Amino acid sequence: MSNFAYISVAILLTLGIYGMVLKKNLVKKLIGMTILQVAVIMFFIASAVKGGATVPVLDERLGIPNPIHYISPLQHCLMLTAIVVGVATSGVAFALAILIYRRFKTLDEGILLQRMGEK
Amino acid sequence: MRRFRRNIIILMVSKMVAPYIMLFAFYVIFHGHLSPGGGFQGGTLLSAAILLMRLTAGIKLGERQFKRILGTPLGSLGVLIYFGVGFLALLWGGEFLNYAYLPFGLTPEKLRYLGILLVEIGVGIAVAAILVSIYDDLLEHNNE
Amino acid sequence: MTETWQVYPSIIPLYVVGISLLAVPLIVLSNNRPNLREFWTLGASIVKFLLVFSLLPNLLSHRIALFTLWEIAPGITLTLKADAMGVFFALVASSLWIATSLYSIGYMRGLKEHKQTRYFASFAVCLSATMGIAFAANILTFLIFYEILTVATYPLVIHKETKEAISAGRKYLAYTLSAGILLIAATVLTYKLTGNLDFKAGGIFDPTSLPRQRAWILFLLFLGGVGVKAAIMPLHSWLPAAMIAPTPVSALLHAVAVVKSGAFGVLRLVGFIFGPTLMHLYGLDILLTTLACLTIITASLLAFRQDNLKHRLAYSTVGHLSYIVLGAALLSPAAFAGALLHLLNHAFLKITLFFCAGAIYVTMHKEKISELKGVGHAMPWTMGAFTIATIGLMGVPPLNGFISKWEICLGSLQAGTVLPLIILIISGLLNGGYLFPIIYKAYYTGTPHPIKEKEPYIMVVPLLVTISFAVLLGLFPNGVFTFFDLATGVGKEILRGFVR
Amino acid sequence: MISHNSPALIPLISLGSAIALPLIAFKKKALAHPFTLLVSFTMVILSFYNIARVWQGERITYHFGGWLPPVGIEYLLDPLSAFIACVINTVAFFVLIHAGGILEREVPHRTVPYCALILLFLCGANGIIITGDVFNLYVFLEIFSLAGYGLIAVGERAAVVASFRYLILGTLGASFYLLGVGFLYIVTGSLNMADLKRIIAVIPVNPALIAALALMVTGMALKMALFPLHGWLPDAYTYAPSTTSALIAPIGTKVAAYVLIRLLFFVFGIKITVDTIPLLDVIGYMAAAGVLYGSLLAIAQKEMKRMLAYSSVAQIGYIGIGLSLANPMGYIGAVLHILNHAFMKGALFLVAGNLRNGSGHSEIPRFDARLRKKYPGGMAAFSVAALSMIGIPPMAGFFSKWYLSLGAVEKSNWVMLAVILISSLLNAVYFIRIWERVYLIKGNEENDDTLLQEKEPLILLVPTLILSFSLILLGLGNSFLVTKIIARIIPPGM
Repeated sequence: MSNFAYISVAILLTLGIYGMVLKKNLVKKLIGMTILQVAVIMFFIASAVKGGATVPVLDERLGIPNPIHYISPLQHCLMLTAIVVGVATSGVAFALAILIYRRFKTLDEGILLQRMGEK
Repeated sequence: MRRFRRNIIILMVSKMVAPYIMLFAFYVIFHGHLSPGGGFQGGTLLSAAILLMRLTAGIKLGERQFKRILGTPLGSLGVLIYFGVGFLALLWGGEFLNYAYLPFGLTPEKLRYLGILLVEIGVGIAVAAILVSIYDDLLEHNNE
Repeated sequence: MTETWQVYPSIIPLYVVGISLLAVPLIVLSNNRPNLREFWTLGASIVKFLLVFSLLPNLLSHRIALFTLWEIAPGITLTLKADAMGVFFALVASSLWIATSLYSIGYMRGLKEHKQTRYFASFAVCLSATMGIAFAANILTFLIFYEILTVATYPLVIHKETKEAISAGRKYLAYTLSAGILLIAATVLTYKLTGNLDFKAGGIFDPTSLPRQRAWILFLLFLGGVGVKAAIMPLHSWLPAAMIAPTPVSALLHAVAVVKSGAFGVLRLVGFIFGPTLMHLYGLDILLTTLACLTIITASLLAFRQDNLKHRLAYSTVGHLSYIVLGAALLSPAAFAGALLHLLNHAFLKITLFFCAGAIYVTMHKEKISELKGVGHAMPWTMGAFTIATIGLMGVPPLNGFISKWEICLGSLQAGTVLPLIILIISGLLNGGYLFPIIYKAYYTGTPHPIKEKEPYIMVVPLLVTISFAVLLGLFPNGVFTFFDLATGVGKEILRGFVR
Repeated sequence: MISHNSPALIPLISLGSAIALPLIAFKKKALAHPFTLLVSFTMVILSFYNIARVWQGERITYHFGGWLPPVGIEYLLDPLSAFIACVINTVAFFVLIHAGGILEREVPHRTVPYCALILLFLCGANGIIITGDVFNLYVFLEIFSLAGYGLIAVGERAAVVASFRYLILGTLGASFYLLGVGFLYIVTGSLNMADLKRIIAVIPVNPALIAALALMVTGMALKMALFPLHGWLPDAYTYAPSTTSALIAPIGTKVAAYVLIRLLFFVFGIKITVDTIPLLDVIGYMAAAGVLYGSLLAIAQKEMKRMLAYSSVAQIGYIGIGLSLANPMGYIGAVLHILNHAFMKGALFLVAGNLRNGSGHSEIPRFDARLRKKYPGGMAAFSVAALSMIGIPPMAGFFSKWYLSLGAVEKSNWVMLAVILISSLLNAVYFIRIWERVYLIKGNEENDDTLLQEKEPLILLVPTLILSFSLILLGLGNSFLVTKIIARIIPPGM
């Protein structure tokens, strides 16, 4: 059962890549991209999980002075950054998608290629 | 595209909710160095409050709350606060972001405390402003 | 002659290479003042010749000038070394550059050619590269100048800017750039095998470290590299195509500098990279001899078919270049000396022939042999020189062509084979066969032309100078710059200790 | 202060000024470009300062925020990173000078954000080069890429599509890389490169480690546009503004190549990349195929920038080949080619930019002798850079081929040797095509209106000439660079 998280990550990854590579619609590609990013984030977080451990706050009052009982905080920090990066990427991507729609009046890749050639 | 239509119920509800979101956002930002939370989360909440008003009241009213043109400069300012704190430490002999070297005449512990707070504020402002300006830019209608 | 050579540092080799490069910006800058521009060209050529000449006394007292610029790649320096063979080639090329410069001025102005600045500038770069090839002390230096020569010749080949010129240029680049690549591959392999790229009389390879198969591959790579410029068949076809270039270019570059660089490369390859021992051990000399013999005969036969005068001369050049290759391949002191001497003698003779062709073209605007009726009467000096040069090329005694041929034949006997000797004799006859009809046509057919234009002196003087040098070289082979001693010295040095 | 912080200063300065730029140029838009140039100049000075320090044998580390590795983020200056940083900042500086003359025309109303993006782009590139932490590298990689997407998107009409495609593939690559970092962290528990190297050397090779390596290399190969993964590159280079092309072509892919070098040789080590799995062989043959494919397609192109883009695919292949040889000569060739190609491609894209600026197009079939008459300087720069691309000695390009060939011979890899040499012939074909047009085809005088400007302005000409003519110097002085800098840090185990 401990592999459950990783299996779902694998499924999400596949879904994401499928969406990014094979979907014709640009927005669907972006959805795939977001799924991919989420999968990676989940992968990191899943690797930080430890059975029965808790939030890593070193406080006398909480009574857990031993770091063994903490989950690994590093992955969370990293993923915080990764989320920010993901947001930025999505922002740029959507801006581009909107620009593409305004210029070419379509988001379908096939039609887009056709219209790119026309000029 | 569908045109924007104001809905009084949604408007009233969000008018009541938005200040509390903002309040919570400030709480998250200012407690970032003490408890889970911080600039990113707080900034996002702050921008959520602003965006809620923009969504429900429309861009015209929304701009009374937060001017569109302010987005980029405020974003820059926020990052500059963060960057400036880091650079200040660098200038005063430490490494970049080594808060213990900040020139505020406190003990290193207090300085770290203060430094992180300043950074969180900067990040909060930046994130909020940038997220709002992303929204604004996406909405922008310049027909090319 | 087993004297040891003494090496002394001297900057003169660098000056020799650099002087014409220095002239390039001056030539380009005086674009609008033709007289000044031509002054730079002439000046550079004369200074260059004097510089080369100044190396000679030291060389004769067995002192070699050496100049190391800097390390161009780790472990390999950019070094110029004026050894006997290098000075020999440099003397030939630089002395002929003076004549060609003079001649070029007459030719280019006579035809009112366009883009003369580009022409003279490229010419100067070519000469620099040729000097670099002559003085290169290691394979990488040689390669660098070899490639520079390739590129610098291109603007001259396409000078006319017509469709044919462009396609000839393409052909030229296709051949020579491919050759350059083979040469790079060969150089890299050599470096890997020996860790040393310096030319050394007698070869740089140790036979034990180079098995037969690898030696063959390496030799073929090298031969492909230098053989294209030396126009060994079947790599020759760029040379007739390149005859589209202006005649002075054909004269100096495609009879002397460029093709002789290839032949010089073959000499370096045989004498200084592989060495006679290795060549003989693996039967490489037989390969080279066969190729050379085939080329000599085939080229002479093909020359018969050419109606264009310059093309006929080009095929003749192909044949004569293989004399040099043959001389190198025979692996005997006399033959090697003969090869070097032929490099010199053929240069003077062929440049005269090309000068004549150019003079005819400028004066009468004719380049087909079938149109040359009566030219002999219109242009007595030119055709006179042409006739003497033809006799020289055939190898008839008092002229210089005889000496080199004699040496090669002697070498052939030293090497214990007769076939090359027979080939050379047949080739001499074939030479007469395809060149005499021109003379016949010029003198004995058609009515004497009413002389419209006189032979331009600025063109006739150089060709008379070159032909008289050819005669002098025949009469006193050692009298002019001790060419003969130099050549025999080199031959002996390379084959010292070689036992068949 | 400067000596203590010099490794971090380059990315920090560019980051800070990228942020400050919108404020500084808020009122006066014309300030944007001079300011950018000034910053870029400072970066050049700093990178030369760094390389001078490294020269004296220092191996400079910098600990972000005072946290020591492996906990904190470490910046590392060794001869390799100092060298690459130097190359990138120098090329960027010249391209930015050039941008002064072309920016107003190509990105009329967006100079301020455009300049800010350039600075961010440089910040990302320098950060990638200098960081010693695999996750920090990811962050810089994304800064770098995001700025790149923006820089491309402001180009021609179709540039947005090209940029979008680049974004999709770039994000895919970055995600792969991040996933690899995850695996690596799970296996080793560290993110610091030096620490990772130490740990990887002692732990037994396991599938997770191999997966990490494969994922990271795939991600970087995507960013680097290694042959089968190059799909985004031609469009992106073609439709981008000239300044962007001239920046991204020399810098963008090289940075990814640098990361590949770091990962393969300095983090994972030869033991794994060569002995355990044939990863380098795979890279090598992909690269070799890319060299031939790129060169052949470059011959087929009618648009100069697109031709140069395909040529870039080929040239990246050279770097891949050099890496795959895994011996000192191949490595030297690869690193040297990063430098040489940066200068060559920089110069060539600047020429393409000049042509577009002057005549409004860069379509090869429309070239003729008028171009040479109008732009003698630009064409001279083009010729020199093209000769170098073909590999005529003593130009710089010859020597990267020289070292690569030596490496191939050393490994007795004849296929690679043949590919390297044949490709220079192919290069010759597509450059000679242009020469023939520019120098030999007479222009028809009727549609003379294609030439808008009489002469190329100095601000466009000078950087182009400097970049291309320095190729001769780089070629003549390559031994100095190789022995003094590149060979100083041959990866361990070669």
